[in-house]
Amino acid sequence: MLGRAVSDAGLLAGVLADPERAAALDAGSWAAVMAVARAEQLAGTLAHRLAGLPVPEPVARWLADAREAAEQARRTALWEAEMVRRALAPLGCRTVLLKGTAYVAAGLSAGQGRQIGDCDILVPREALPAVEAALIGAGWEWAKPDAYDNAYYRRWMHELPPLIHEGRDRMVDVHHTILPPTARITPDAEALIADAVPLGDGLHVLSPADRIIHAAAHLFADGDLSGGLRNLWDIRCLLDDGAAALEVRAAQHGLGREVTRAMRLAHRVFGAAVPDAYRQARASDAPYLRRLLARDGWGRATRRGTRLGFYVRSHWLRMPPALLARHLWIKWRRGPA
Amino acid sequence: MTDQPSDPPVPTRRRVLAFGAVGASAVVSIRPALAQTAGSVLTCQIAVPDRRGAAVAADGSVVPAGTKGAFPGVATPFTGEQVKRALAGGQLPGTTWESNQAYLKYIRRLQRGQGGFTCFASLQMPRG
Amino acid sequence: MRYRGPPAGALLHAPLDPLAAVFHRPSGTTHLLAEPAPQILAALAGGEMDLDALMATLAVEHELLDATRDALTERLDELAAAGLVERL
Amino acid sequence: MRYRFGVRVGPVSFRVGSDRRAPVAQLRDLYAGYPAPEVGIADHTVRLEAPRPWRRWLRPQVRVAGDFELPGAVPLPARHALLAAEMAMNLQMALGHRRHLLLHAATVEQGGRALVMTGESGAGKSTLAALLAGAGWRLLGDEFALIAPDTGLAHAFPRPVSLKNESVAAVRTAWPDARFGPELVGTPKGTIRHLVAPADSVARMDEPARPALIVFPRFGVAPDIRPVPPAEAFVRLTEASTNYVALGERGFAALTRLVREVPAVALDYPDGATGMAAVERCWAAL
Repeated sequence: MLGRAVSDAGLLAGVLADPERAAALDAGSWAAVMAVARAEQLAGTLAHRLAGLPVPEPVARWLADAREAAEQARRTALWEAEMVRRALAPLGCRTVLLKGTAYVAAGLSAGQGRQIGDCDILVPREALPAVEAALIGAGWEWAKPDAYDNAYYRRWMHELPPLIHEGRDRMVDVHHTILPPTARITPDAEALIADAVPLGDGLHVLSPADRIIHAAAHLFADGDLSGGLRNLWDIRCLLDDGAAALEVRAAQHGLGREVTRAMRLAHRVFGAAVPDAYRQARASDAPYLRRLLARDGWGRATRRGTRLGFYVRSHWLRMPPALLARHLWIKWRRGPA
Repeated sequence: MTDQPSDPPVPTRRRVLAFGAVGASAVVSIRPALAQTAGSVLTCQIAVPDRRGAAVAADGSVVPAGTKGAFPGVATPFTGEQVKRALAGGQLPGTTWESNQAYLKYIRRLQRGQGGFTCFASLQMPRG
Repeated sequence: MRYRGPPAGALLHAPLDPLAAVFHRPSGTTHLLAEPAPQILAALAGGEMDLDALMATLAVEHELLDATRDALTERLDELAAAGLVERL
Repeated sequence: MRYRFGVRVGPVSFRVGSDRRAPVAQLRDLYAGYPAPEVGIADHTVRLEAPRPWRRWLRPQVRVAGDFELPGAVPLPARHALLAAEMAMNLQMALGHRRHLLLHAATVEQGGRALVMTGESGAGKSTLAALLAGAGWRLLGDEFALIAPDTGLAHAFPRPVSLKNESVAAVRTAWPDARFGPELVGTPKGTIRHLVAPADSVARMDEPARPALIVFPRFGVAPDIRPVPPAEAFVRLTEASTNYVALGERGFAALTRLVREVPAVALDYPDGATGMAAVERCWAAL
């Protein structure tokens, strides 16, 4: 066993994995499941999973609202992608949608009920200056007009500094690869773009295997796992859709460890269909599990120590020590943003 | 109003149609109103600028402290109420006419992701 | 340059004196339109044309007052920025 | 959370959790006659919690938290926790409620027809609503008008009426047996006191009304009344709505229907009594 991992977030995970379990929830458990789902951005997902099942009347109303909010998010995300497409069409460079926008554009199960924030796209590195100019010409502007941030992004990050559209208030993140160049892992960005799948309107999405690899890299090799439960749910859905030669492809990108961890945890938390080899969790998975489920029935973040550990780790992953020290020093001097 | 898509109203035949002057506007888009999010104005605050040890130039941009002609950052953030009054033609507390203008320009330039942006957005009416 | 209007069924119209409110379904955005924007959208509905064809179409139905190409281009730019018209 | 409170107000229910006892006791008092959430499951969660652990004891503070939060909101001193609770409930509505078109408005009813008053904070809509309620109108709510997209009806949401500064005295004079919550001195908006909603409006909270007049009041200026054409009313109401855009097509249908069916006036008034008289005159002229 992996130690005590039952929490209110665990209750939500159980219902998502097996919607029939909802039948056993009492009023207090429903309140907890709803609050955790809100806090973890999984309300729309929960609503889709429970569609058609008998639930108490107030829950049914809440789920209907969540479904509608997700439908609105889907529409907005698709429209933003269309605006990006129109802006970049004259360039003729391959534009690959990533994350939530890609899931809804390709009609994947991971997109059902999903909240979608920014519009993430991947373009060839050499196309970056033209893409940047085209977006700015079409009404996007820098979200952070700050010299340090700009220099930092351009030098050390895998994306342009975020751009926001002045009329629609929506952010676009332009990536040229899926992990920062400073990270110790260097995925094969050219292969990601070359093997992307066309959607028919000129836009692309990653190949099935690369979608899983990107989601796993994002979850385990990049951030501090905040919002991680939602990301792990994405992975569970993507695994269900199937991907040929996933392990070989993951190894090609140097992300074999992250992808196998993703498979083990997606199985453990959400009952994802994975090969037998990944049905047994490892001792090293335990802290991830603790972090992913660190939420109580009032929607509060719990397990402060674990959270702090992953926060420090996220910086460690992104940067060599000397650069990290410099980054933290500059951030600290500037004070909290 | 019905829920069904409808054809645009058919213009009367040979009606006079004006194109409007260059520079005039014929399209106003309704934006989400965080404004009136009851009470949000009450307690939010905006630091000017959103980092220590920087100053605000006359055009509202953030510049290093000590830049000639720039105004030092304010020690205590402004409250939503103070900013709201100033945007309506009043003055931020403890400012001169010039520094008030510079700070307000800074606030108007706040973007999503910056400290104080949500507060500022909640003070804003949508364009229109 | 050619211009394409929104596909059939994409717009809901509600005339509100003295303007026209339209709801654009693909974006979920409401726009308030003043003359001549509704007339331009009506002319482009479900199809595409260039500036001259559009001008000619508008002239069939209306007596054009100050119909310069610059003014029409600017109205089209506005509609394109709002996502109601696509430049091809 | 240690102290808990649940309440249903019209079509919406809340559960409030607090790490302090006092605000929950005050809420129980203000919402004494209200029903509990249906089958014990609330639509929205609100938390009243210390922003930092030591803020429970050292110059205690409370932070507005819950399902929906605004980053950058400043904590309030713990003695204003009741205000924080009311603000947090408003915020859940503003950002989370989707079953009705929400207008930041005070609404009163007479004969099954609703008068909707909307304006920026300071326009005097709460005070006018309280005065009208004292004069026999039924209070539907002073913070949000809930317009049902399918029927166009205004649903009641009769929370305690938040009154500022001199409004408290004005309402007390006009309505001697009004009941109030504790006086909250020195809030960012001055002294605030909550008027307990009249028993009649709580008892009839599930009874909607048909909107009949929209008023845009403006307090403290020379008296004036002018009709507001539908296009202007539409824009003003999108500005007064916290969820118009979020509702998408349903919001468009609901709001265009409202401004086409219901006449609107802009009403300037110098003081409460004049304002009330002017409102009654517009109402009688319908």
